[in-house]
Amino acid sequence: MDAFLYVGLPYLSLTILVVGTIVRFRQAPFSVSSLSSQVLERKKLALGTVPWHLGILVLLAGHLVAFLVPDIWRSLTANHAFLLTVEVIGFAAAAMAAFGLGTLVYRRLVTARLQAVTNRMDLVVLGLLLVQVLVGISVALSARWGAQWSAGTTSPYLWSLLTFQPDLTYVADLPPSVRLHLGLAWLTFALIPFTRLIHGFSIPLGYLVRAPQQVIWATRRRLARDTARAGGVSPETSRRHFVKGLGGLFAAGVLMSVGVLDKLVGYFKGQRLERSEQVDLLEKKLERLRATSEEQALELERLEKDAILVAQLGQLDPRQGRYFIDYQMRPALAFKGADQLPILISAKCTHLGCTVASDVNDKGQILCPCHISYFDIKTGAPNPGAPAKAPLPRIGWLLKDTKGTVVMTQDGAGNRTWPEGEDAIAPDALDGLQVWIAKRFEEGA
Amino acid sequence: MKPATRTRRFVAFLAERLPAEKMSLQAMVQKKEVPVHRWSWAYYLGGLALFFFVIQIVTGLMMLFYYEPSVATAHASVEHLTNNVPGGALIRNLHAWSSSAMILSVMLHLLTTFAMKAFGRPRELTWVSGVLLLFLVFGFGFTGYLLPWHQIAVNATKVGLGSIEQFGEYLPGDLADLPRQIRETIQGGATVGQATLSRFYAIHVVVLPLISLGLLGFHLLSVQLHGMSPGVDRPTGRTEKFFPLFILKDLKVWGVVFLMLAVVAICIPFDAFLDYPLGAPYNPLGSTPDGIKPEWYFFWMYYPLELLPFWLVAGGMGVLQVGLLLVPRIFRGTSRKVLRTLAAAAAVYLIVITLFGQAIYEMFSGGH
Amino acid sequence: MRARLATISLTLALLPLAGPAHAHPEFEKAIEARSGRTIDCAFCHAHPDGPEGVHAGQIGALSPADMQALNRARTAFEPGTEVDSPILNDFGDHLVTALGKKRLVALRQAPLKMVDELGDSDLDGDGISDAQEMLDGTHPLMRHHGAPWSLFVVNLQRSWFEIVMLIIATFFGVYGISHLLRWFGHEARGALGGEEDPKDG
Amino acid sequence: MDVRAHVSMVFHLDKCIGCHTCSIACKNIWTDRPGAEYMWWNNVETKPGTGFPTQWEDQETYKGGWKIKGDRQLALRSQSKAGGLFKLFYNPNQPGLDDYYEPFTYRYGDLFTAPAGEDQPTARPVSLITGEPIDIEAGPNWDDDLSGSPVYAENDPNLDALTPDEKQALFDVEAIAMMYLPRICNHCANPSCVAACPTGAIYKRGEDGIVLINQDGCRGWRACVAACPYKKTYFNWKSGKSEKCILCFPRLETGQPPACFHSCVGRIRYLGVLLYDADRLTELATAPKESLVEAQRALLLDPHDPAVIAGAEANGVTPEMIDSAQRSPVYKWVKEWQLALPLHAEFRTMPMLFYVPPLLPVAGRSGAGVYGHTPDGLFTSIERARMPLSYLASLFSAGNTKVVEEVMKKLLVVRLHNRAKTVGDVSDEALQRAFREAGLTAAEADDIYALTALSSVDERFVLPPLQREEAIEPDHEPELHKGMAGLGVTRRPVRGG
Repeated sequence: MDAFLYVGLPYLSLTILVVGTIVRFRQAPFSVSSLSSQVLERKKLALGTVPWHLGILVLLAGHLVAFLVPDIWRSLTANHAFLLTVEVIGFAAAAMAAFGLGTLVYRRLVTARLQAVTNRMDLVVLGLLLVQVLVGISVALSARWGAQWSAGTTSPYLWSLLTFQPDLTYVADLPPSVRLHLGLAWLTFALIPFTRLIHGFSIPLGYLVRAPQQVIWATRRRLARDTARAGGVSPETSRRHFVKGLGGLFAAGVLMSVGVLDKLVGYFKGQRLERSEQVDLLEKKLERLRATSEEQALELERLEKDAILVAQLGQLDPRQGRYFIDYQMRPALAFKGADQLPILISAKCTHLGCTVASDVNDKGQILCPCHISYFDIKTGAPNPGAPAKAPLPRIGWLLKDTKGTVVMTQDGAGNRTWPEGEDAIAPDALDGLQVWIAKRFEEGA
Repeated sequence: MKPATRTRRFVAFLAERLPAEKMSLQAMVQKKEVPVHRWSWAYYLGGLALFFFVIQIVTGLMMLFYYEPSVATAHASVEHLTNNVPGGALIRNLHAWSSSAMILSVMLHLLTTFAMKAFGRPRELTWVSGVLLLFLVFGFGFTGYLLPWHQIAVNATKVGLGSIEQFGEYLPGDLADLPRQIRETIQGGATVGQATLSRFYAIHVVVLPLISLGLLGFHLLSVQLHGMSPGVDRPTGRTEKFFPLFILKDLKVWGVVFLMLAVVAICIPFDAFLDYPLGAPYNPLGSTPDGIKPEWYFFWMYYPLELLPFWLVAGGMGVLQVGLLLVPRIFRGTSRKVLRTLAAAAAVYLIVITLFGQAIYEMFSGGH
Repeated sequence: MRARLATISLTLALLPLAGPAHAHPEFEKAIEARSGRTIDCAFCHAHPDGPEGVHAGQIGALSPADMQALNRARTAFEPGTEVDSPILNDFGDHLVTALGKKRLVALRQAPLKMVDELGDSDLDGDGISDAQEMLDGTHPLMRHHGAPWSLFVVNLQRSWFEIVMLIIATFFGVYGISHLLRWFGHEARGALGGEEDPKDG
Repeated sequence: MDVRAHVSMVFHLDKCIGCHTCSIACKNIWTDRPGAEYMWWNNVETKPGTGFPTQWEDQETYKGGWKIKGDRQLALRSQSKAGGLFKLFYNPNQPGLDDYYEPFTYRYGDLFTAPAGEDQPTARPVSLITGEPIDIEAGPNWDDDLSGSPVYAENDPNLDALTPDEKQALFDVEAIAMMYLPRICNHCANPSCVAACPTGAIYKRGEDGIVLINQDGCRGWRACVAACPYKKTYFNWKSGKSEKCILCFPRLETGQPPACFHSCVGRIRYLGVLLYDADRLTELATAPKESLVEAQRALLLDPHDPAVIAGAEANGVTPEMIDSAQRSPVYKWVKEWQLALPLHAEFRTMPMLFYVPPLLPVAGRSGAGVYGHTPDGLFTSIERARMPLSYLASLFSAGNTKVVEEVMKKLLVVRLHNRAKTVGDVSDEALQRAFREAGLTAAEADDIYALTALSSVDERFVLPPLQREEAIEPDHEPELHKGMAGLGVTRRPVRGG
């Protein structure tokens, strides 16, 4: 739940906020407006909107500073006088905002003319904001000096979100009111694109710097001027564009080649490796060569010999399989069964050929991690409903005693023979026997 | 129908698709115009794919200077390229990012072309060659993935090739063994090994590029021959010159895209998104690592494969492939509005399965 | 023969201390739970299947000299000892050096606490500390492996100059093309002189 | 010299009969929709009167237009730049709905559906906003023909310029005089609404000077409503956007006159092109109050002057526009004959619509109930006019009575000249003296007479089809520039959430 409220919800609502805002501004710019109702009712509006906006702007600015520069903020608020000032300002702003918002809600509910311009979303927004401000005030009252502690709790939490390494530990221990305040904030963010709140994104700061008069020409004046003057396009302008164009491309080319040439040369020249690096590299290659040669040796062995040693029976384990390579150069697993005799089974998943893992679970199954098939090691059968349908083929084996005499065999189908008689195997000598695989069991399998 | 008329009709068909009278530089370049409307951005996608393809060729060639295609050395050479060669990591990264970008733009190109009904007469062959190019691009992705020869790559290839064998279950009698034989022919042996690496290397570096160049040439030629499809139902008021107006605009887009690609390639190694980066070389005795997945661009068929019966998905893929090739025939009479809806639905499917495939998979497979 | 005997006796003597070799499941689980990324033994070990086995980087394949190195590494109980264990990779060695074997064993059940004691080392030099990489489940020895966003930030800071130059170059290029476009527009209009309606075709 | 063209209008007030046909034509085309019912882009006021919205001319209250700050610097009266941002939340200078009127309709259905009863069924008035029954207390022309009324006329802000005696004379029951003043947006050359708009959604079209509000850009901050001294931008309470007269640009672009022009039964309107020098705007807008009319005339350029023509061509003014400017009736009224005057030039917005002040209520003299038109009393009759010149000067010449007097003299001479021709009781010598004093020639008087009384629509409306789309096309994507086309509403204008 926490993960949803404080990780899922934030990302969800910020995504909604960003995408929704862009879509709204692009697709329905006409719908973006402050939706002022001053023309319909002005007295109560003046009493409500001014304190509300001033209060909430101060509050938002405060929240933003604590979030953006938590370290500076923390060191500043370490000064008690500063902290006190900040808190007092915050309280005053919150009181103003709450009063203003209350007035706005009241006004909207009681004024007949305003009903004509009130939709459900307006009410949702007003209600949500009111609750949020009140919760905020209650946070400030119940968990004092929020200006200070927020820098160590909520700010890192927000940063962890922002850097895509969400860390819930910061919010886990916060008091319920703070958590509610956070949750509501995320909810509010998500609502912005669908409500009048979107007008907050059109704060016209550009007004401070723009020229008083705005004249928009539908035709390009200079072009028109040139056309008029030369009875067509002025060759001068045309040439200027051409020169500028070539100049731009040339500059880009020079920059690129300056940046790229040395890197290209460096790439092909390669780096003279340091000794240690060279050693590492050669070691790695050698190791791979060794592994390859090992593999080829295995292959050769399988071509040449009729039987190959897998392990001492004593080395096998009922819970932990031992990998070996079967006659077809495919991985296989060896276990010790409940009857102390070996179980040899192919480790190549019959679904898509992944190598099956070697750990046996409580049900006596091994797992293919690719598509989650559990195979019973005794029968090789996959669990019902598994992607793999066919059982893992069992592999036949020979048991040889230390003298090299075959004392017992089992073929792929599970048929056992005791060439020396069943009595030839002393139960206590089992661990000393060697497990072999034989070509004759695998051919045609 | 008499053979003579059939031949004549075939010739007429070809003549319309490949009009000789238009095969002049003047007709293809100077006179070509690009319609201007609100879907015009879609005209950039094919060019973008081409651009990424060029990047792939350049970076791929550069990597060939260091890559050693043998089981013993492939991984070490890639590691050497990444860790020791100046700019090697960047080149490899560019190759990786640009491959993803190429596949993305090819897919988008397909969808928008479909939505704009740009496959209509006489552009059927353009569409068909485009679909073939799409298959090739996936082939590039599949073969290229194996080349670093690390644990994931080899196992993923095993899985990919393994699915061929599954067809055997649905074939009768003697044919049942055919898929296995096909598979072993592709991988050059009973298991994925040196032979597979050599073959994939050859396919990735020589065969596919050659075929793509040919197909691409044909694709571009027919695009130039027939010009840009109007793309919208209403007659478009304005057009602009293809050369040099649109070309230059194209170049502009390329420039910006290259900037973005370069920044991404410099700053975010592609490996960072993988659970298993270059990591350990392939170890035939090691078990398959947990949770291996193909690259994102295979998700659209990987997750259905995981969740649905194989025969259903395999059949669906077959139908889809044939259907894609036959699109100009099937959707001859469909309005652009309907096509647009279909394309949007396909896009939604692709986006959802690519982004949330894992979550969906976990939801339905019982949280493994 | 003597060397072999020595090895066997040493191995037997140190067997009780071999515990950390089995620490990896907790370690893997903790990191996977924390980061959502799957990792394997190769995070710390020389071999991705862990220390036990007969392959390169596993105990079974060690030469006597390697065994001695291994034993030296296993006796590095206190932090600060430089170790070069044949079954560990550089990060594993670094863990032993930084924490000491004792602490490492003690932290078996809570592997993530190692993070606090790792300091701010960064073995692969990718700009993300090893401790952070442990938390992220990304490989501390691979320069190109890291949390994408952190890597982006780090690399952006490292190559900001190149990127700025790239942006400038692109800007120039686009500027050039734009002007060429306009030049062409003028030329075309001048050349056509209105005889050709752009709406044609 | 930055020569620009401007589509401009002249209202000949002598011919206005106050029938409101123009207002109705405009309303039916543009503002007959929810949220805009109370807007009258064109309205006709009775003067003296308080107008619409009530007392709009009182800039002490509404703070519209420009003021001079320091050394001939222009500053908005309504807000400073920073203050403008502060007033986003609440604008104290914005008129409320009660300053206009609550739009209403009648429940006509009641007339048919009322059950049988004792009384005659009535259609109750209901508010168009709330839908509830209301008592109508005001309307857009509530003071129609009520000149002399203590409620309306006496509160006319222009009367402040009058002496108590003049006021007394104006309101003598027997001598009551009034005039009609049709008003639309003045499409000022120095618009204060544009300067006040925080988002920059209002703009002036460079090619023809029409001032428009980009409806997609408008964010409803309402600064323009407060800043326009003529109160000709309105806030649509439903869509949350400001709207104003668009000079019927869609009609102009297809070669048709504006709806108000087209429907005018008195044919009082003249529309044509003016060329003006945008470089001199600031300099002229800051002229001393008494010479503001002079300044405005100086702004306009002679369309026959080769230098001006060259400048216009250089600025991309099309040959058709220049040709229209040379044949412009507006130029004749304003500059050649200097008969048409700007409304309230003291607002310093350089309004580009002009008014020929009415002669009839001025010269008309009650006496024995007949109007006397003897040459002897010609100019003294102006001084003894029923509607004091200072009142007209307050309206049309920023209080400078001399300007209005000159106009009156010219208008009188034209009348005298025609009386000499048709009635023949004016001596030639007196006529010549009158011409000399008014500074007019007989030929000019003929021209004035012809344009006033005999002109056809082709002489009153001289404007090439603006064909803006074609003008744009070579360089612009018309699709992309929809937002620059005034209302620009491309979807149903519903109130945003």
